[in-house]
Amino acid sequence: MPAYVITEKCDGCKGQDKTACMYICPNDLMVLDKERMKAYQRDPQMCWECLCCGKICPQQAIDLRGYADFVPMGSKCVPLRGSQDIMWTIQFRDGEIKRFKFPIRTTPEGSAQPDGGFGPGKADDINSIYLFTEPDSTGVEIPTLKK
Amino acid sequence: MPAYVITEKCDGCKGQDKTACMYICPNDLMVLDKERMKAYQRDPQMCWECLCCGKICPQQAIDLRGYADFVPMGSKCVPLRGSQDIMWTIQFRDGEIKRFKFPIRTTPEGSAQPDGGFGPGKADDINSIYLFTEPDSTGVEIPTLKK
Amino acid sequence: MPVPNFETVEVTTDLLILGGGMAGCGATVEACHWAKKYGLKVTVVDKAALDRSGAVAMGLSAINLYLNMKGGERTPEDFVRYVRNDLMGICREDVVYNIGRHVDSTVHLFEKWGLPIWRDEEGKPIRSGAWQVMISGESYKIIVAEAAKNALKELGDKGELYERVFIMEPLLDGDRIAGAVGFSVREPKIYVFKAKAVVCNMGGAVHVFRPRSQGEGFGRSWYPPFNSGASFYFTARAGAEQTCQEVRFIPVRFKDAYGPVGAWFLLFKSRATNTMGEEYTVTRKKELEPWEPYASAKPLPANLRNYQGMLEVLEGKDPLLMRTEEAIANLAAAYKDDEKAFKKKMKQLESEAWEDFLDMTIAQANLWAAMNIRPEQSPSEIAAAEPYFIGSHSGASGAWVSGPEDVQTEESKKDYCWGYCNMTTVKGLFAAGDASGASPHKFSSGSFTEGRIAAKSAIKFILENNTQPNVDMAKVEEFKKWLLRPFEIFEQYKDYATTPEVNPHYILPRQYLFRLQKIMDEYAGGWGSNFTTNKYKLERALQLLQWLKEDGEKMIARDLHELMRVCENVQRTMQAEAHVRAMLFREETRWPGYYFRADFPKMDEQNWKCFVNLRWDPNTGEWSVFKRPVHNIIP
Amino acid sequence: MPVPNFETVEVTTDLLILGGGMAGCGATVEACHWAKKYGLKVTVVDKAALDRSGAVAMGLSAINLYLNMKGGERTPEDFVRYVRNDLMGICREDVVYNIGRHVDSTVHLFEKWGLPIWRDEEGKPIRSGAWQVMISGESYKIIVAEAAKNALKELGDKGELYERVFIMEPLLDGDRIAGAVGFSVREPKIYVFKAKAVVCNMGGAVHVFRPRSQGEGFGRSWYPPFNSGASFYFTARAGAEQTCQEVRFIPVRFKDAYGPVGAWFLLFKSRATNTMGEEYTVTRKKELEPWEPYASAKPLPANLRNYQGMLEVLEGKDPLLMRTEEAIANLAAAYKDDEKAFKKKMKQLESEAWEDFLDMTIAQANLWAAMNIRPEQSPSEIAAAEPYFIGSHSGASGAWVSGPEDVQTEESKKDYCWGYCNMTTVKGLFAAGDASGASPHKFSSGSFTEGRIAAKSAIKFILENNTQPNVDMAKVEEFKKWLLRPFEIFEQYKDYATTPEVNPHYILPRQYLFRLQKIMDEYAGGWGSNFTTNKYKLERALQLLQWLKEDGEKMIARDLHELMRVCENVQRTMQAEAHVRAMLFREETRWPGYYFRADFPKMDEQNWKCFVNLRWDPNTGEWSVFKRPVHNIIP
Ligand SMILES: Cc1cc2c(cc1C)N(S(=O)(=O)O)[C@@H]1C(=O)NC(=O)N=C1N2C[C@H](O)[C@H](O)[C@H](O)COP(=O)(O)OP(=O)(O)OC[C@H]1O[C@@H](n2cnc3c(N)ncnc32)[C@H](O)[C@@H]1O
Ligand SMILES: Cc1cc2c(cc1C)N(S(=O)(=O)O)[C@@H]1C(=O)NC(=O)N=C1N2C[C@H](O)[C@H](O)[C@H](O)COP(=O)(O)OP(=O)(O)OC[C@H]1O[C@@H](n2cnc3c(N)ncnc32)[C@H](O)[C@@H]1O
Ligand SMILES: Nc1ncnc2c1ncn2[C@@H]1O[C@H](COP(=O)(O)O)[C@@H](O)[C@H]1O
Ligand SMILES: Nc1ncnc2c1ncn2[C@@H]1O[C@H](COP(=O)(O)O)[C@@H](O)[C@H]1O
Ligand SMILES: Nc1ncnc2c1ncn2[C@@H]1O[C@H](COP(=O)(O)O)[C@@H](O)[C@H]1O
Ligand code: SF4
Ligand code: SF4
Ligand code: SF4
Ligand code: SF4
Ligand code: NA
Repeated sequence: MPAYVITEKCDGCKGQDKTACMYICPNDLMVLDKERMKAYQRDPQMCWECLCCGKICPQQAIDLRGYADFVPMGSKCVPLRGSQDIMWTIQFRDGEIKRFKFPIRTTPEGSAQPDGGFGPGKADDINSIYLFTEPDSTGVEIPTLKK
Repeated sequence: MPAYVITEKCDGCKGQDKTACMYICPNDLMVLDKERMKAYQRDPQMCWECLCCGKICPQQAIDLRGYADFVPMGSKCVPLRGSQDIMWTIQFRDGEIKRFKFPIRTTPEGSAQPDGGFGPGKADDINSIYLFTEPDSTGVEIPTLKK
Repeated sequence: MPVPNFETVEVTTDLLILGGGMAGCGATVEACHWAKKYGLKVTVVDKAALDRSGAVAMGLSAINLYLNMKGGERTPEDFVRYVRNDLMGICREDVVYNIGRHVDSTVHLFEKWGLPIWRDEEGKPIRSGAWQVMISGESYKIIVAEAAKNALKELGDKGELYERVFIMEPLLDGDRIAGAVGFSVREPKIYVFKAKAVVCNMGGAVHVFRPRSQGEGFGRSWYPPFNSGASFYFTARAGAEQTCQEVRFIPVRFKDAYGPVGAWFLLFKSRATNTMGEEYTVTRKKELEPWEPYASAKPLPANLRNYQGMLEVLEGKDPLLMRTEEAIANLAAAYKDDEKAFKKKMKQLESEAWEDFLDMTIAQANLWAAMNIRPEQSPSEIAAAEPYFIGSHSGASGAWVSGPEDVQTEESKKDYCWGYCNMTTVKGLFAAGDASGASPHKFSSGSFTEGRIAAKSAIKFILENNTQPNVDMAKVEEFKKWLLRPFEIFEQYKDYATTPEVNPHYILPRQYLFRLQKIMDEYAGGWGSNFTTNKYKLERALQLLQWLKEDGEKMIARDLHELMRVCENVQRTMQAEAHVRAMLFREETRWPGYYFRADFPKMDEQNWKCFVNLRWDPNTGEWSVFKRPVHNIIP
Repeated sequence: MPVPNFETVEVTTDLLILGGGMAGCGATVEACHWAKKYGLKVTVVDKAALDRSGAVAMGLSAINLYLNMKGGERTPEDFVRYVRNDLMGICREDVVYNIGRHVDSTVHLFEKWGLPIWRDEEGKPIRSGAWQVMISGESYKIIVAEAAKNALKELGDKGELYERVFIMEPLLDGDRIAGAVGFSVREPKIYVFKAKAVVCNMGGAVHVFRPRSQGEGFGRSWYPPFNSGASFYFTARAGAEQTCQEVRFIPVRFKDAYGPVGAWFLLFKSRATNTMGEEYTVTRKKELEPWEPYASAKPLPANLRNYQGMLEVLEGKDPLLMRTEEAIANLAAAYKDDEKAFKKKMKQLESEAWEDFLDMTIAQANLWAAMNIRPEQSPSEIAAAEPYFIGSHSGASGAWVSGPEDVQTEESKKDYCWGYCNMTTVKGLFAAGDASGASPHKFSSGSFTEGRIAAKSAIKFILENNTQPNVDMAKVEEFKKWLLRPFEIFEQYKDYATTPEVNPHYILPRQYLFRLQKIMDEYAGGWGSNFTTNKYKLERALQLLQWLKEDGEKMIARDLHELMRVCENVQRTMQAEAHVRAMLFREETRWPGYYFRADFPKMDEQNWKCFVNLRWDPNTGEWSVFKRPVHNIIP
């Protein structure tokens, strides 16, 4: 189900320098057509259907249409990603709809501190076997080979 | 090696109603771009590489480029089809060139008479087993099941 | 193009010939003779230009069926025995016999028309094999089409040819054929052909299974990609009974470019070996025991040769190699002591080798050149291609037709003969060439011959049923509506999404085709699953095909060319479904090199030495699958 | 776009981190700490945006490596024994041990950063298997990238991040790495990074082999299509020795959409059966005898599980079925007597089943919906995918790196340890994650950990080799010329023919890729040849790859995005060639479910219980392939 852009919904990220979908696609597939101010997917055959684009789009303008090679038509998997959870709406070919909600993170966005609050650990010696934050982050002494 | 049209050589069959290549392609792949007065191959993935187009082109404007999937580049198979013979120029990847000439018909173009000169044969009875020109064209009596 | 404003063109005729390939040209030449005699009108329709349409568009390098009864070489009985063995006991001996006894006439006509048949110094045709003669056949189709077109000309305005008209649906008047509908791929016109009898020869079906090359090489099928199962679809949609729909043909071919192997095995007497130099038809003789007595026949049935090669592949001893270098050396060996003669012979053999491909598979010649392969120096890889539906070569799928009255036994008569020769089970509808089943190995010459047989028979039918059947114009309107839908869907939804090929509201014909082929490859025994299937897979295939058909209603067309692709896909899908149903029904493995039912790995003569026939009911849309007896007519 | 007018941007740094995936983010977090301490500069470069780059872009549903030493669950020694068995005796025990002892630290950091790890009521992490813990990992990569970016921020202007810069070639100063060159896919800029040390973590290689879906589904690889072998290419082009290049990984996955199976086998305790209901890992136990003692290990090595499934396919008893309906029923059975509890349990299981795919393979969830599959009601088909090169999962290909000094025996030391931990055989060039070989089963957490190890070690290297190596700008000019060629060829020839994609003077990157994949599939043991190869095929592959490389000089680019495709193809091709050479060298079959050397069908402990290493010489362009000993370090 390569990602596609719903014409009506896309506003080209309001003419910003780079659009959210272009910014995020790990395979560099999203492009802004500056004349129309609409994004488009330039190479469906290379789409991983990771939906990184869809999750980030502020307009909910991106959807998936299952790979034509092997996916019967008519289903949908639509995410709504918040700051703590993601909510999925799944539509079956036969019309049934299911919804699922899963947590995505336990901390506020942006708050990840490199040392995780463990502090630098014994990492003052570049020659030691300790990595940054160890052994505090490990919770036990770092073992070595018993010879 | 889908067929392609060499831009410079094609003259759009001089603006005739239908071009030779459009007329002949058994898979309906050749199209005349009326603005440029140049033909183009519209769907390389469906080309049989039969070269019907190339053999008929009055301008020698059609060539083959071996299927990108599996044909190393650089070879050529160029026909020159006359009224009695066809002459092939084969160019190997390594540069060697070979030429072959084969007969294509033993009679003048247009001369094929349906009865082949055998006459109608015994084909006066719609209920008989004889086909038109038989048994003269067969050269022997038409056998039936020995019961 | 926007939604086309189709004009409806009505054409009324006596005999309608659908397809102007080998069988269609045969039908035309024959029909014109009788039509002239009886004042009837003949109309020929083809999706392409007759000069280069169908399987022989590129040319051929051999005529694969010639008896030379005149020269005392073979008899129709010999031919029946050969075909029967090659198809593991199952063929319509009456139909095969009939083609055999008439084919020499056809070949002699070809030669008169100008087809260069190779002859030796005494004028004897140069045979490659027992049934085959070599030709310089680059212009084979042009020559044959010329005779057909000249025949039509002799009818004046009672001889009509429509090229670039794609035929889709049959028109019926009760249980009798009434004509056909199609459309022009050049102008927005729907054609309604009304006829008293119809001969269907629109070739076999290609691109039902996934080909080995999936990118640009997709078009490089061995059999032409433009034969999309129109014959099957047309006759089946008319309700005609079908036979041998499980008997696909899998050709072993030069790898990738699909150059045929016949000339190499027969003319050049080449061996094929695995990578260890073993000649697998010799080393794997014992593995064919479950398929006796056919495994002891000479020549070994094509599917069993395939099977032996496939066993090599399963064991990883492939690629199989056509030992062209060895074969040429052997043939030139006799001239070794005379340097000049040797050189001349080598030149001749080289030229023959190249002509074989340049006459019928240019892509293979180009692949040789691209890979610096010189056949006198190095071997070439060969491999099993993908499955094809082609009743004229070494497969047998096609319509169930009435056989000749004089070639029946007491028992065969009631099952095989219901009046007009080569008439299907639908009144007035005839089939020939790839369209007609259970009579393989007719090839180009036999197909032309069968076209003649069918046409003569159709004229007889017209004379004895000389009324113009009624055509229900409501059906035509329905068809028109159906043809417009692909354009309308596109117009309605094209702006919905910004990437034209990804849209939840429609599917492109090429995308549909990929989906069809993947289903067939994986569930119905394509190359990707080692030509192996089982009940689970076949039933799953039916489910997947059902969804595909539903989604097919969302195929779009943006011009008439693409509309043709939509229709071709619909044809292929029905062929696919028939194939799956037939394989599912036959609970044995009879043609192991064509397909393997892993859950019934053995042949079962007791229960399955019979035809598997099927029929789609135009009134209910239901399929039925059933057995028909094999009658032994020729000892 | 016309031929771009590339601007050359020079960036001088101390530590250059190539790739900001799992290992790259680990390297960044670690490096920043030490860089701050020593006043060094750290530069991170990625072709994409760190938030969603690499294999974890979509998220993951499990952390597949966690020892929980703190909780007393597993030791690094256990881990080595597990990995060693799973890879049929062949792994770098020192490197594996090193990752194992540090991985818990990483996982604990992840959790602190906000990654939701499933925990039971007592707070114990919920394990699916012995090594795996379940997570709600939709935002896994975002969280990890956040930590890395925050770490860079702490360096002020000594922490730099370049996104959308594609890295291609290494720069060398004699036998020491000096930096890297690449280009922006957004603006016409060539980047020259000059560094004292480089950590390479640009992931594994996908799309070297033909995927099962060839149309639109081409992009649906299990591993991401945007990992094109940059790590292999970069380190190999620098002259770094490579190991286990024959040890591809073939994942068994849910059919077509490639949903992973781990959660089903481990968390849901599902069985997989053939269509006859037979559990093939049980019924085919005996067939593994040639691969003892590894075949008796628990868990059974991944490749042997694959192999048993492949035998089912060869016999036509497939598709294999993941019995999700049975597994869920079993898990819910305990609640049967309490209707409410049962319903609740069923809801929970259903939700977990969907989350598994929605967290990391949305396409599979969509396929379920499209096929009306509800896992609690019906089983799903599973199948072996195509081969991948990925040293972090269950394959082992990657650079040969120096191991930790304290984890060596007397014998191992001289072969495995040449100074800096995770340094390749090129001075100053380090590798981690998929880039580093012979240490599989590290997965996301282990890759991050290895990145940390490599980064710390690289900082140490910089401190001890604190000079800026010389960069030969002539090499940069050469690279620029090479980058311009695809544009120039297009400009020169674009008007030669009227169909843009068929032109004798050039080849499109997508066409090239199809050709590469067909070669690999057919000659190097892809799915299309039942993962089987032999000497003939491998040698033929080398010839075909040689021609491909020559023709690769005719690839065109019409914009920077397409230029990236050109470069990716060149990377994949070198990976392909290394793979073929390694398989050709190893004359045995050790990992039968990964590939089968049909000409050496057995394992040969005597001669081949060793690493196959290879090296491409940057000076001569020659390959050498050779053995390296396997040292047993952990009892
Ligand atoms: C493709 C091919 C075929 C052969 C071979 C090599 C190759 C590379 N070999 S070797 O391998 O053994 O080498 C042969 C050989 O050397 N010698 C031989 O005698 N026969 C060979 N064949 C087989 C014969 O060609 C075959 O048996 C006959 O051609 C069959 O005749 P027929 O059944 O008439 O099919 P056709 O393809 O010729 O004609 C079909 C016509 O129908 C038209 N058509 C199709 N759909 C239509 C539609 N919807 N509407 C309107 N028209 C619509 C087509 O345009 C065509 O005109
Ligand atoms: C795709 C995938 C992967 C996994 C799984 C399921 C699926 C669907 N499963 S399960 O199957 O078991 O279910 C896992 C799981 O649940 N749990 C787990 O721990 N690991 C799993 N993996 C494996 C891990 O993801 C894997 O081990 C690690 O990610 C490996 O880390 P690393 O070696 O760093 O690779 P990367 O892909 O994360 O990052 C590579 C980076 O390099 C960049 N890059 C690449 N080429 C570049 C170039 N030329 N120039 C510049 N940058 C350039 C990339 O953009 C990326 O940032
Ligand atoms: N090995 C063989 N033995 C006998 N006949 C063959 C063999 N190979 C091909 N033929 C016949 O040669 C003709 C052309 O074959 P092909 O090139 O395979 O289409 C057909 O009549 C085949 O049946
Ligand atoms: N596959 C198809 N499905 C439905 N209609 C078709 C199909 N192919 C052609 N048609 C045309 O559409 C009309 C309606 O078809 P049906 O619904 O099958 O009666 C028929 O009369 C046909 O002319
Ligand atoms: N049948 C199995 N037995 C043991 N471990 C498995 C099995 N299947 C998958 N795994 C492990 O589960 C994790 C995820 O596997 P996968 O989903 O196949 O990538 C990896 O650590 C695998 O090694
Ligand atoms: S992120 Fe959404 S709104 Fe912004 S350009 Fe992309 S599709 Fe349009
Ligand atoms: S689904 Fe993923 S690969 Fe496809 S366009 Fe969106 S971000 Fe790119
Ligand atoms: S036949 Fe030749 S000259 Fe005529 S339009 Fe076609 S390519 Fe051009
Ligand atoms: S080579 Fe044949 S199929 Fe291809 S364009 Fe020319 S005529 Fe058409
Ligand atoms: Na296969």
